[in-house]
Amino acid sequence: MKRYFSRKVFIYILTFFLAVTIDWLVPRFMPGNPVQNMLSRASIQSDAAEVMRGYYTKAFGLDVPLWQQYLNFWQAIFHGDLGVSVYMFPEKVTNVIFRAVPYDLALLVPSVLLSWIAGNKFGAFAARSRWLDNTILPITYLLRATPYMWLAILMAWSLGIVWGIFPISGAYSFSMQPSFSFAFLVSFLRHWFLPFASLFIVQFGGWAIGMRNMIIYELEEDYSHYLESLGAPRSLVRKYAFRNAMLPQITGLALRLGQVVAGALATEIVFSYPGIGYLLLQAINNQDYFLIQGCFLFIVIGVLLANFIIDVVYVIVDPRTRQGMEGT
Amino acid sequence: MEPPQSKEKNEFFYFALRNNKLVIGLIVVFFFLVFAIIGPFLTEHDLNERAGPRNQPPSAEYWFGTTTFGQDVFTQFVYGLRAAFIVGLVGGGLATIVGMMVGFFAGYHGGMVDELLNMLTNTVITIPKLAVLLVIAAYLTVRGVIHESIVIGLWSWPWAARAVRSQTFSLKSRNFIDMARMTGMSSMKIIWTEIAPNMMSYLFMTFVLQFGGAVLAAATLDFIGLGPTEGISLGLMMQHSFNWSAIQLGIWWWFVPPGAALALLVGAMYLMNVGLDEVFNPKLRER
Amino acid sequence: MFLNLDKVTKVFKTGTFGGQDLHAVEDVDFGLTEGEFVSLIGESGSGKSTIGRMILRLTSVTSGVIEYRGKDISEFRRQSLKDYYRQVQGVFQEPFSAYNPIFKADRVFRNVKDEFFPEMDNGRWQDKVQDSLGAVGLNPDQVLGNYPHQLSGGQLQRFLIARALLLDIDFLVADEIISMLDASTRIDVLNLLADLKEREGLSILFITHDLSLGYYISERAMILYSGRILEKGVTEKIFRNPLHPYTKLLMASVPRIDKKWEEVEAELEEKQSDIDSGCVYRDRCSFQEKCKQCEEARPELREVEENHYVACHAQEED
Amino acid sequence: MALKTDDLRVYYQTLKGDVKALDGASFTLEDGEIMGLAGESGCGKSTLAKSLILLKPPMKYVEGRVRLDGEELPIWDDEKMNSFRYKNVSIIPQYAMNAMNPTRKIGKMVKELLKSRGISPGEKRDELEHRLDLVDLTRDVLSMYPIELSGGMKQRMVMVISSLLDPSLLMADEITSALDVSTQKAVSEMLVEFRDKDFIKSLIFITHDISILYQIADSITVMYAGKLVERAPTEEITGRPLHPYTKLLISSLPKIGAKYTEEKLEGIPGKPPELLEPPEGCRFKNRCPKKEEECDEEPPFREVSPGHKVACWKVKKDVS
Repeated sequence: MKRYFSRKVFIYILTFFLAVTIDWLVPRFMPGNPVQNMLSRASIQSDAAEVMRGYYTKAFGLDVPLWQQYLNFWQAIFHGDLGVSVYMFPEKVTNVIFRAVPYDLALLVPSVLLSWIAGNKFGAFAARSRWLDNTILPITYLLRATPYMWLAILMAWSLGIVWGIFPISGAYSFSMQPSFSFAFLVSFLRHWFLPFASLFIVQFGGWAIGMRNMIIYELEEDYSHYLESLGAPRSLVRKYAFRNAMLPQITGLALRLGQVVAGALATEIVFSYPGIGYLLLQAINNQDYFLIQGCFLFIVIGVLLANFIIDVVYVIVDPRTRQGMEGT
Repeated sequence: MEPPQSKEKNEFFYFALRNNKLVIGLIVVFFFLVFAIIGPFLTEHDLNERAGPRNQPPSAEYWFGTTTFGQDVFTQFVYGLRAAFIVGLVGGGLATIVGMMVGFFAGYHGGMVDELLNMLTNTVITIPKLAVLLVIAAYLTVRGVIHESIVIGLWSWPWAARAVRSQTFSLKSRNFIDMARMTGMSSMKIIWTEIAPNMMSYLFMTFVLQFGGAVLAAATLDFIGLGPTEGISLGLMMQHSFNWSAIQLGIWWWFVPPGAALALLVGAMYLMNVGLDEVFNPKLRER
Repeated sequence: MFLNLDKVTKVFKTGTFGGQDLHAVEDVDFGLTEGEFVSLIGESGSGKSTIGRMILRLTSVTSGVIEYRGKDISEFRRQSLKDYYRQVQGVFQEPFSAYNPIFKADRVFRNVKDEFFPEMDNGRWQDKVQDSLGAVGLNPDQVLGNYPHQLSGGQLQRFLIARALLLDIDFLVADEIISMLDASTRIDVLNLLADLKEREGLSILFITHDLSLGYYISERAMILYSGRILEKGVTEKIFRNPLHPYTKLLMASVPRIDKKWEEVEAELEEKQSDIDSGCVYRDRCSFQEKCKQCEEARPELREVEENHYVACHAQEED
Repeated sequence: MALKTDDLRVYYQTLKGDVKALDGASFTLEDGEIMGLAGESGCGKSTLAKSLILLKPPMKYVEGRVRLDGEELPIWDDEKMNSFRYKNVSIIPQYAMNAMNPTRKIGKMVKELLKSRGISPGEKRDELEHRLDLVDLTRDVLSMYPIELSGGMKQRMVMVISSLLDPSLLMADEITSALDVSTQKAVSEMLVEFRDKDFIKSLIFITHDISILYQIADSITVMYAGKLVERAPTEEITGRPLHPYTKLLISSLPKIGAKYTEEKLEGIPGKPPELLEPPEGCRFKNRCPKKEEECDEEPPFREVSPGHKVACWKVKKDVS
């Protein structure tokens, strides 16, 4: 058990190390001088530009040897210092990111969780029903294959423009300031609904299909046949199959939750929803390397944490893994 | 007691042709493939040429209408479809091949080789594809569909590798591998002549999934601006329409066809995959 | 000695992450002379198959040496390994699993040709195939060109023996080769092995869990339990006068069609494989004089009469 | 009379047509009888067991009637059959090693199973523990997951579960073939004890190994290619087999003390017919040393001496 986890932790550390290295390489891979590139994109006044140039040259540490730059980068990370954004100069990258994260959570946590629950229920329900298998399931395949941004665009166009029911841009009305007032809440929810719904629908398809395929395998397992032989009602057989089919789905859920931080890039872009995905696009378009680096660091940490949690959860929910660790 | 099993080819076709999922999936994919191949010959317009008036809805002359720049949407669509197939074939193919290699070697050799390859697989799974693409996008200022496909392929193999590895692992314990070893065959030869042929159906299914995944990944990359800088793709069409406010202007013919084609094509691929699974695995067949 | 095992041990790492050691085979010594038919008898988990696989170089040896005609087989590489397989082959328990299901059964022959006789012209090869099929009692017209699932288990096993005969083997490891076959055909395959031994002077290591089969066919027998040889010797002597309590228990529980199970009050506990020192059998031992030694020291194999060995402290005193 | 089957036919549906795996089985089983069912793989013995409890595709009911304790078993009707399963008929399946849900603790699984059949688990608690003692399992196993048990333990646990509701008929389908000889003996003897203690009224013990049947069965029924060929009390059939197939089968078994060099045993040449299109008449005729013209007609399964039934034309002549 100990051995198992220490090995896992080792892999995670290794991955983190690699990811950070790639992260560090991003601006340095750029042809030319990253600071120059960055500033030429950001159209700012020349005296401000000088201040920024001085700051970034120092921040990137381009005047010290590469290995020193690399070590400095690690040091900065451990101090929680991710530099200053160009695009939102002179704000700290960490602040910019922390401002975006709540929107991601608000959008993705409900859409992931609800679609997971609904999709699994539906998939289990549809499995081994010839009628549903031939009517509704093909639609879920289509949903799973639908590009996020396309569904988002379709909904924005139909529900937003043609019927004008929902606003299609931003997280709340431009005329408002975030507050805990009722009016703000209504505005927030109205802006939230379309991105949420488009994410929910596509993911619903994926979960439903995954569950349907898994449960069919489980229903053909020996333990299911044994229960049937002993006259157990369909509901019990299905309950067991469902529970076992859920195990891989839990992995999927954790992986997906890990990507919550990454946001739903395409969806946020369509709706100009100010989460990390949208932020990342702005950063890319403005060649704001510190912001890009910061976003990626957050994404990687999220993914790694989620993976680690799966490993722990799995040991708890599936006795088979526990046995494997102790040897037979 | 089991009924006698027969693995003859005609049995495969018997079930294949009676599997609605497989048949429908194949028809849809085939339809798009034909469209992608002959489509460009049906249009007299060039990709970016100003073919006619701006923002024309579909008509007899402009089947899918025109863009804000007066480009013919149908022309872009058929070329975009071509690009989608290229990404699927190259990206999905590459992912399958790399995944296959890694899976074969990890599964067959086990031990240290397995540990190391596993570590590599896990690492690649965790590092976001976007990060790598960003580096590459920054590096290659001129990018084509092929570049994009290669990057996608090189970053999507881990799932295939995991699947192939576990299959190889179970095949390895069968006696026919021992029989081959007892002729002094090299492990390479055993992998290629004994293990791989047994997994053809599985590899093909893996490829079908990877194809779909690569097409969707490419569409997302194109949409956020990390796609090809030259040519057209279905993702780029959506990006352009979005950037030029097609939503607000109601130019639906610009963004509906590319997304619909993607959903149908990839959905058909997934459907095909499940159909194939049912054909190869009698337990899953409809009852 | 033509094949010799000297203190051969196999330790497997168990648990997904290699936490524990499993001593599958421990300090096994035995030898085989040319043209001998020896049975290795043990229950599942006794390590009998592992010994076969180690001799066939399909599993590595953890410690100890296996020598074939005076050469350490672990040192064979490429060409020398091929030469080894030219002389030593194996057939396993499950007939269907020995064939690649998507190819015709004759592919096992073609593999042999490709690897060992690439130069031989096809006509001569066909003759050779016919000869060896004849030697195992198969009619070439009936079996060639078929897929494995079209042949019966007995036919498939004969087919594999024919494959081994294509090479000029002098030693065959037969690992439970008839246990999956139907009663009506298994005895014929067993007889075939004995015939081959007589006719071609093959040495055979016959691995089985079935005492009666071991008795029926072999000259010498070894009783294996938990990776250790507990008793070995001339077959008749072991059967007539089994000394080790485990051998006795086996004799008592084999289902026989001529005698009912005696009222052996051997309530069997689950096997204890985690004994680290002392007699591996002590927990199930029915001997009253369960002496201190059994707890502390592993009994060595001793010769109690000519060509009859046993590893039991209780037999040491006299 | 515990069980009576009448001309039971169950086929397997395949692409090429119906495989006649069980082609007319008629026999009766007395109260308290342990019937051994022997035959080569593919002879239909497992099909017989499965069709008496869970007959589902690709299996297909063709015809025949089954009565258990005087009541008709609606084996062709999955729904109606449900009330009989477990309570009246039960099975220890071939796959006993994988029969328990890997992610449920065993005790919990049993509880849920009982509840689903409308039986209060509390009521059965003592009985369950009592039976665990009988098969030499500690009560801890109830709080364990199946994977924590060894193969032999799982086997015994499934025996306890399957027989918990005291079914009239229990079927054990090839449960000893994967076990070591010592465990084989223990498991078989436990089943006899189940019968002696009246947990079950009668038992059908299916195996390809006649020697085990000789040890525990009251009667032995031999099947060949989907048909019953001989049925008689154990001592009678092993001592005086009448059907040529049974004779050859028994004489091919090596006995301890028999040696190749002294007494060479013989197998049965040839192989069983394809059941897709079985030959007319006696199905053993192509391998039979006594084959004659009349064998082209199907021999009836008749009683030749009290309690001894055989399906062979030649036997009639021998007896009369």
